[in-house]
Amino acid sequence: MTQKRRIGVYICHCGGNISDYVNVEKVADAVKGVPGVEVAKTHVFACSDASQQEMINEIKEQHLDGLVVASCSPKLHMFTFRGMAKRADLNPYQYIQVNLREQCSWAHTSDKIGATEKGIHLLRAGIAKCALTHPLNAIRVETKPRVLVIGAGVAGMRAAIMLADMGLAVYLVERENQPGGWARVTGEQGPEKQNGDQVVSALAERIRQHDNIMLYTGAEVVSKDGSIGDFTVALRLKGSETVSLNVGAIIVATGFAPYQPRAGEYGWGLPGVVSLADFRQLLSETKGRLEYQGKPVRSVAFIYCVGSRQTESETCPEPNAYCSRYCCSATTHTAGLLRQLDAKIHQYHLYRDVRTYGALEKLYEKARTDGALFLRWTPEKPPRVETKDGRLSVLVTDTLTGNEELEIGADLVVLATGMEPRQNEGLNSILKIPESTDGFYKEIHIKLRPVETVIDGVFVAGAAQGPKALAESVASALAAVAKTGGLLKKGFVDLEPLIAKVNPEKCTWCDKCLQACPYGAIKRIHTGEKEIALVIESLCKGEGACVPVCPHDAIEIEGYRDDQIMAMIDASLKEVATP
Amino acid sequence: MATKVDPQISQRVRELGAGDLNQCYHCGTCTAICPLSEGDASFPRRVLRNIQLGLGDRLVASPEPWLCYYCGECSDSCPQKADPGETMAAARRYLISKYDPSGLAGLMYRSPAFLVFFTLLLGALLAFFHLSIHVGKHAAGEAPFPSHWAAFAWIPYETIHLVGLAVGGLMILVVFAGLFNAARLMLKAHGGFAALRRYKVADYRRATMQLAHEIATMKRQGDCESDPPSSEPWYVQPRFTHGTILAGFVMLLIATTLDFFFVFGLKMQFYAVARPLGIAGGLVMLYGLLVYAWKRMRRATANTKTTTPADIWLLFFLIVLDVTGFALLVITAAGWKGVASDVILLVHSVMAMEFVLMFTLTKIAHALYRPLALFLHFLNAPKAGT
Amino acid sequence: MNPSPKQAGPDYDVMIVGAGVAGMETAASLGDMGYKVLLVEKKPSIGGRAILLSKVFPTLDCASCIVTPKMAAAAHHPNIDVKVYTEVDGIARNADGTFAVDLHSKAAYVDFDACTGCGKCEEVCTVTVPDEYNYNLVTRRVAHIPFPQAVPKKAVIDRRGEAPCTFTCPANVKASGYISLVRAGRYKEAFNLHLENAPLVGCLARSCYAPCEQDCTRCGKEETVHIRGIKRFFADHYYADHPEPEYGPVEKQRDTRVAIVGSGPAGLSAAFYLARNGHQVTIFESETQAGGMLRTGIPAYRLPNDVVDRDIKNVTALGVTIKTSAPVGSVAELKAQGFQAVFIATGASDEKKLGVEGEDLAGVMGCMAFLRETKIGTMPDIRGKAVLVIGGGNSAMDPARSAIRMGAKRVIIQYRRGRDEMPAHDWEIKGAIEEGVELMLLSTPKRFLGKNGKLEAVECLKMQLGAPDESGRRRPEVVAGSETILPIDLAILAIGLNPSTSKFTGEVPHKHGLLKADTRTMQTADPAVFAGGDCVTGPTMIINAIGHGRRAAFYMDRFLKGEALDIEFEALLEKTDKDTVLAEAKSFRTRSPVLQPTLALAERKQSFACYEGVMTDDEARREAHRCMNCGQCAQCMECVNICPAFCIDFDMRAVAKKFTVGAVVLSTGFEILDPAAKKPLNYATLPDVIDGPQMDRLLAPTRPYNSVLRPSDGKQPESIAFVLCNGSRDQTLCNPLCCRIGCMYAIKQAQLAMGALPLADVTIYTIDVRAFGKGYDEFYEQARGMGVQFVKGKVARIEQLEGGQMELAYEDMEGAGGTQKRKHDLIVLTVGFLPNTDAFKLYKGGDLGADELNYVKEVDPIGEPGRTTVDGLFAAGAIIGARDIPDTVLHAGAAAAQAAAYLERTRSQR
Amino acid sequence: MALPRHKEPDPKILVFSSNAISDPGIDLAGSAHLHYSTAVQVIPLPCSSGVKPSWILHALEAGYAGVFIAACGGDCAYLSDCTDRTSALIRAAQALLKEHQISPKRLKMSGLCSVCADNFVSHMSKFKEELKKLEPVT
Repeated sequence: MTQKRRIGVYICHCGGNISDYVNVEKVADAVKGVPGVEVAKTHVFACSDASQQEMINEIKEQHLDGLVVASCSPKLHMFTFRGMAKRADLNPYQYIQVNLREQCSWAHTSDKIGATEKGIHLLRAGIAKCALTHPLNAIRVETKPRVLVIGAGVAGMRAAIMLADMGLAVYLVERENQPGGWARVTGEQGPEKQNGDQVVSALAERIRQHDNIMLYTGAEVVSKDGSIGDFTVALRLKGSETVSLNVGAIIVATGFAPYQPRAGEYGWGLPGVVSLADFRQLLSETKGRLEYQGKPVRSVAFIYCVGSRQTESETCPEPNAYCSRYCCSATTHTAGLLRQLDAKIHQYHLYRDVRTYGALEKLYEKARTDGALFLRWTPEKPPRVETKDGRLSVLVTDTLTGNEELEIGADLVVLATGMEPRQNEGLNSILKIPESTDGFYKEIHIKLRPVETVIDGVFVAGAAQGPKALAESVASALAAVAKTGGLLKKGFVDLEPLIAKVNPEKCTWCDKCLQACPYGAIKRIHTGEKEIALVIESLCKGEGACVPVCPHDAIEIEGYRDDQIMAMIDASLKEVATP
Repeated sequence: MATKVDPQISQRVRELGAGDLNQCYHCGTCTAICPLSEGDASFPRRVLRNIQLGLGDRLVASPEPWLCYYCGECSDSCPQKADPGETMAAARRYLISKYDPSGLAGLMYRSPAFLVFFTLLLGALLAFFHLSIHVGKHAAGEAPFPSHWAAFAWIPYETIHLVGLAVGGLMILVVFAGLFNAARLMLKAHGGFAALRRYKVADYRRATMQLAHEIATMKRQGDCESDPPSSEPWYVQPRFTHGTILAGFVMLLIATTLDFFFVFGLKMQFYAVARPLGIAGGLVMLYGLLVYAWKRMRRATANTKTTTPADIWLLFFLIVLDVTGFALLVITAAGWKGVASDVILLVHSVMAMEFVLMFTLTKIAHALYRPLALFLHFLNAPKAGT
Repeated sequence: MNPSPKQAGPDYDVMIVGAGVAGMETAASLGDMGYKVLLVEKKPSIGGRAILLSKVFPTLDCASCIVTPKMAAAAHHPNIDVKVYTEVDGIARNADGTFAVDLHSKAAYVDFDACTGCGKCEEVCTVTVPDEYNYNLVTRRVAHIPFPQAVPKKAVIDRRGEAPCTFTCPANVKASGYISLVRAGRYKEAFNLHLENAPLVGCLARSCYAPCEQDCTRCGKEETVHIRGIKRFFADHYYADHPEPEYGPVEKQRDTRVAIVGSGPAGLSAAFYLARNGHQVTIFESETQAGGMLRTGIPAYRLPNDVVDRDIKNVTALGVTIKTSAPVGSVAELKAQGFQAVFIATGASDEKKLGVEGEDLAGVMGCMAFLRETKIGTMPDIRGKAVLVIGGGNSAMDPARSAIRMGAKRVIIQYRRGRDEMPAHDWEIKGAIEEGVELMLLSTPKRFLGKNGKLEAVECLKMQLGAPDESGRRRPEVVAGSETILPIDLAILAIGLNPSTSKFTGEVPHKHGLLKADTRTMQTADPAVFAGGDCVTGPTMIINAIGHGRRAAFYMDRFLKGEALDIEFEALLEKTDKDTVLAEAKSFRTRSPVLQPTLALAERKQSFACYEGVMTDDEARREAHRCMNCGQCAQCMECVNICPAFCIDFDMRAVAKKFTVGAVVLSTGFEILDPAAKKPLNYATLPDVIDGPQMDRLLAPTRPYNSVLRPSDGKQPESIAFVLCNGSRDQTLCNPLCCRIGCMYAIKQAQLAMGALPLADVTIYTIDVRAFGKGYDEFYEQARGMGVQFVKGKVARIEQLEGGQMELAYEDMEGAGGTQKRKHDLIVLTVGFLPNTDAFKLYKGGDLGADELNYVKEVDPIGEPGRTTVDGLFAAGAIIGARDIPDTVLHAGAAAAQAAAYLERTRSQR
Repeated sequence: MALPRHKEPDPKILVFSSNAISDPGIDLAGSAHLHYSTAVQVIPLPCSSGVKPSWILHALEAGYAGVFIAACGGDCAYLSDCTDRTSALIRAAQALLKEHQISPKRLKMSGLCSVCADNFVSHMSKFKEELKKLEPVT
């Protein structure tokens, strides 16, 4: 740092927006003497083409190695001036923008002297920071054009095909012996009316035809190493043979597990009390008259929200508080299938809220017009299922009938069971994707980044992230494909260099930074005599959570280094000769 | 004790012309929009729900269908187009059939063919007796009637007259039985007839006054029309037209009764009072009937967009009776004799008799049950309708 | 591997239409993959509707905090070109799988490259309109930055068209502009704005026939805005403060010399604008004083001479020389004097003759002569005399009403057609009759009878109307033998005027004395000679002549600078459609006009003093408030004057663009349902029944008021109701679908409302509570835990009670049953979405499939989300059906993947 | 037109904001021309969880009267537990200040979202008043 800096400082009038309140000439004069400042000028509009050209010329002619523009908020023009710096062959990270408009002139329109003074302070801080910059380059991570998709349900299969269509190689891994997941066995899917089995076969056929997809069935992931763009994953195939794969990204599409009712829950265990999935299977196998265990079925009661929206109780110590999203539409859709089979069968639907959202409302409407009766219960008085005279009897306090307790005779009681997160400890310990409170994989942000996880390069798709219907699962799978494509299509990713950096001399490895980092970007390494922390550049987000926890001030964020902040604080406090 | 759900009943009510009540997703708009639904008298959704679930006892015991005047607002605002208004109408038909111990009413509502068949059969029977009247001894001299077409003429008039009186008496009994039945069912939820003891004489007086007031003013029906204000001119609004039919009906009833007592009973001339009253009543009623018929043909309003055979039956009967009544008046005044006049007399007499005999079986029975339901409603809910 | 090779491929790999959440997400995904993306947004900022939300469920993040990073990511992405304020006109599929797209960037009247988003234009703008970004809860300025977080942060000016008043004015004086300035109390600015189009402000304020008022949109409902009255107010106001102009000759003087013949309105105006451009201008006036018709042809009660004098100062202050008593003989003479250009504006004041016997008797005179002599005071006394004015135009009214003021015993206007055919303005005729002028209709003089050369009587003929002539008016025909004698002392002929061009007809081509000049440039056959005003058109209005003067000055300036004359003089927009304005003014309130004060009749008849008074400050502003801002922007020029970056340009017009793109993703979003159709809910009539989006604005940190306040009275509501499913799941509105978001955003708003107003009761009326997404049901339970009441029962009716509260009715089905009524202070109707059907208009192939509710149809929702029936045309987000933000983001990702796969496929095929 | 200077200058406040969340909120205060003291200086950082207690100590020792952390709060784009982390470092910093005999009242934190302009201004004026009541830092 002994070499004298050559910094150019440009102050923008913003056509009066700044200069009406901040005496920009005075500010320029005040910083002219600051060490390292080579040029200090004002521009009516710094962002105009002419001004930019002038600055570029000056940077080149004067061999400037630092640039400070004091103008509007960096949110508006930081990229403009970074681009300008680049065109002037100045490293863009040696450019500092000082917010003289939104955070100075406009906020202090009633105090011109104060605003000018503050402007000088702000600018000095900016110059101090600039003086301590050094050239930085974007961190380029080479990426492998291959993807591992875990789980060959519909979501995983569809993702694999789309990835291959986009020109990426895919390894599709399925634990079971055949692909397809739940869709294969649940029959017709509403409201699209496609048969799950056929959907699966069509996808399997497309996978077969793709050279770019390698499907492993009966295989499990046993280890994962590496980071974004370059993972090494080991699979154990049938018969304990292992394969090692090198991929750029991983899509986790492991799906859900159906809720298993507890004994006695809504009559579970009584003959004639079945789950929705069982009932669907029964329906798909039935030709002609519907019978259950040899007896004709003339009346069916469906109980909704089984295993979903639970409240804590003695019998249910670990409730599933979430709504399983798909069951209302699946059950109302089933009503239609049952009606198709036999219009004379009486249907009773015992619901809490019918959540056939959006266009799924049509399923609910059809179920009603087909003659299914809907009764509404509340968790305070849940329905009871009993056997009475050799037949099932459902007692429900129907809020639509003045909270009256009604008795329904039923030959079958179908429990609309929800989705649960799949218990998959082996995989979880390998992937280390955090879980949400509901136990499903946690996305980074439900709205902004719903398929990304805190592990860069690892995406989550389908019901593994939360209950979803088939079409939604596929949409989320393709969204994960889009993100994967963004990562791998170019063959590299450029990451911001403003990230954490460990000072190997100060670091003594105490693992505090490792604890603080939610992105797994810290790794322990051995350098000669000691152990120190190393930042995995491709994983670091540069937010700085590790910085304050380091007991030895050994970790810093580029662009926000200790010396820079300290210098800024000092510079911003330097007295200004009273104007 | 849990109430049993019985899917059969809803099927039965649906056969009586209920709207598409399965469309209902129980949002309660119909009840909330209804100008007459309040407190205990909660309809139409609850009535619809009782039908849906087949809660037969509850349905039969509910007076609510009678409190509805079918303004159609519920059907207009139903987000699922479940047509609750029509369901209420069907519920009334169901109730009539339930109040009727013979079971004929239900048969007639469900099967238009039976309605026609029964009407024709009864008509034929009555015509046979009518044509069998041996009129010779009766009304010699100043017979007020046109000459009588006595094709068979074998039963002495007195016999017929006696039988007629007997049948009349029987009809009164049937009417009372129906009313009793209805009252019994309506009171069931409140503890049966014993519940009536709860009320004081003053309560009965007040309820009677309220009922009389309601019949005279049709205020509740007016409430139906007022929100939102009807776009129809007042003279075709139901409150007025129904009022004209009711008034005409009452006037004709009085006129006929006067005739019966004075002319036949006391053998007194009483035309000076009865005839103008009858003419006025007939005209007033005819106006209302024609407006109704015209609306039904155009399906102009909510309550006329669905027309059941029972509706046609009633309108047809009343219009024919009214028109033939006037024809008879003309014939009498002109002293015109001939086959046509005989036929008209035959039709008028037979249909009038049929109308009386089928009073508790057809839609006109609402004239019995609605006042009853209103009376009990007023008795139970003193503030209602004020 | 590089997906965008720089070969002669399409201009962009993908075009994305609509930059809401779906569009931005799709763009970012495709941009990250390396595709070159064109992101088109019709609004001035990207961000869609999500940026307008308060917070988002179920995490209660601030909407701005989650959407602005998305906006920044899209806007700064090296592979994404964002074009805001740009509409797609057409999309057509090419045979090779690419698409030809037509776009146009709308005119923002702001140069986006130069605008710094400082918002100064917004501060000074004088016109307000409902703020669509606050769902019309408040108003905003016409010049505006859509919202503080806008990306790009640029100002936009709304111009629907040219205001009819401005459009109709022959000089295009920006009436809407000065009205809006008067409304804002900026009178001096109003005056200066007027100078831009016409320098003779005082004269116009008193004697303009004001065609603007006749075209005022308010005439469609009630009386016009009294535009001339407003002008009179600020003109008098300005002149009282400024007896002399505030300016002198312009700095940059040129050595070009221009001669102007005639100092009437045309000549003066031309001189004004030429001198402003630095030319040396000399006006030649044959009379002793400058002003032409203004001075001699308009009676003093309409236009006193001191006003004319002050107006002329506006011109002379610029250094214009006026030579009076200096008749010009010919153009050649001027050229010889060294003038490089000449403007002939000699007017039309030569009286026409009737051509009947006795016309040369003393006591028969032309109206111009009469008015002139009256105004300069040489007219003999006519007190007690009988005066006959012949003619039915405005020029008959002036002498007739003057004669009344001069004390004539009887004043008769004789006209050969009927009252309805009279060409004079109706108010003039009425004013004349009021003052005692008699009309003698269907009558014409046969001859003038006199004794000793002096008029004594007029022999008149009766007329009748015959068949229509070529002008469409019925031709008057003489009734034979209908002669009557009328004793008359003075007859004034007001039957028309001829152009005063005799000196020039030798040099300049003409028709019946009217000089021939190009209607666009006012140039005559001699390129150095221009002509304008009445000498070209025949007698018209002052404002017409002024318009000619300014137009001629514009082209003369170019001529003198040696520039081509083939450019447009003034680029006007199309005239605003008045029906649109009236239809938009939903809450049209009649505002009774402020009438200009007038003198009492008796006083008026006895003096030449102006009978029209001046409005007070307050009256003028009140009258200005009646203006309906037809063109939206009034062109008051305040923004132009203040903009530090000089980026406002009213000449900006839409620019069409054509591109070829490899694929198209439609993400045009949804429409919001209008709950007004549910009449019993009274949304349209009760101010405190608001809809969900409006409630979100009330709750947003960037909300229009400082708290959650009721729109009607600004009070904090103590009891708030949220009513679900208004128009969703509703067959009566043909919208059977669930809106998918209503339940959740109502729950969110309920939670936020409880936070903002801890004492308020919050109730949500539901059919089903549809909390189906990740974390949604937990969010619902959380709201219940906070004390939000959930009532099962749809609200059917809302009524206003005395004292500001409202009462709603629902069936209390889980309680006592029957209709229950509850009182609330604020009722929020959650409304859902309707399909945005723009897509079907944009895509020209006709084979873009729709589902039964007119959303864009997905061919295979399970297998191929995002794919439409057109190969290569994809759909992202709510365009295929209502959905919340998480589902939109997922769907947008799917669409991006689809587009990428399509691009790979078509590229390998090419 | 400059207002006459205060006799007593405002206490100097250093604000640490976060680039994506609270800094835009502070910008918005300026855009809306909401006024706060010119003695407020802002240093933007990526995230409020990255503020070092030593910076705070240095700022107060070097001459600032108070330090205000404009935290990302629940809107943080990086960390779902950003508020907890920021609170933890505030506690650590306050302990550090105590060690150096500086009143912990000189350090304030509040979550500010990207549109919290009003909040920011009211925090600044409240903090200013509170700081005025404290003895000057020696």
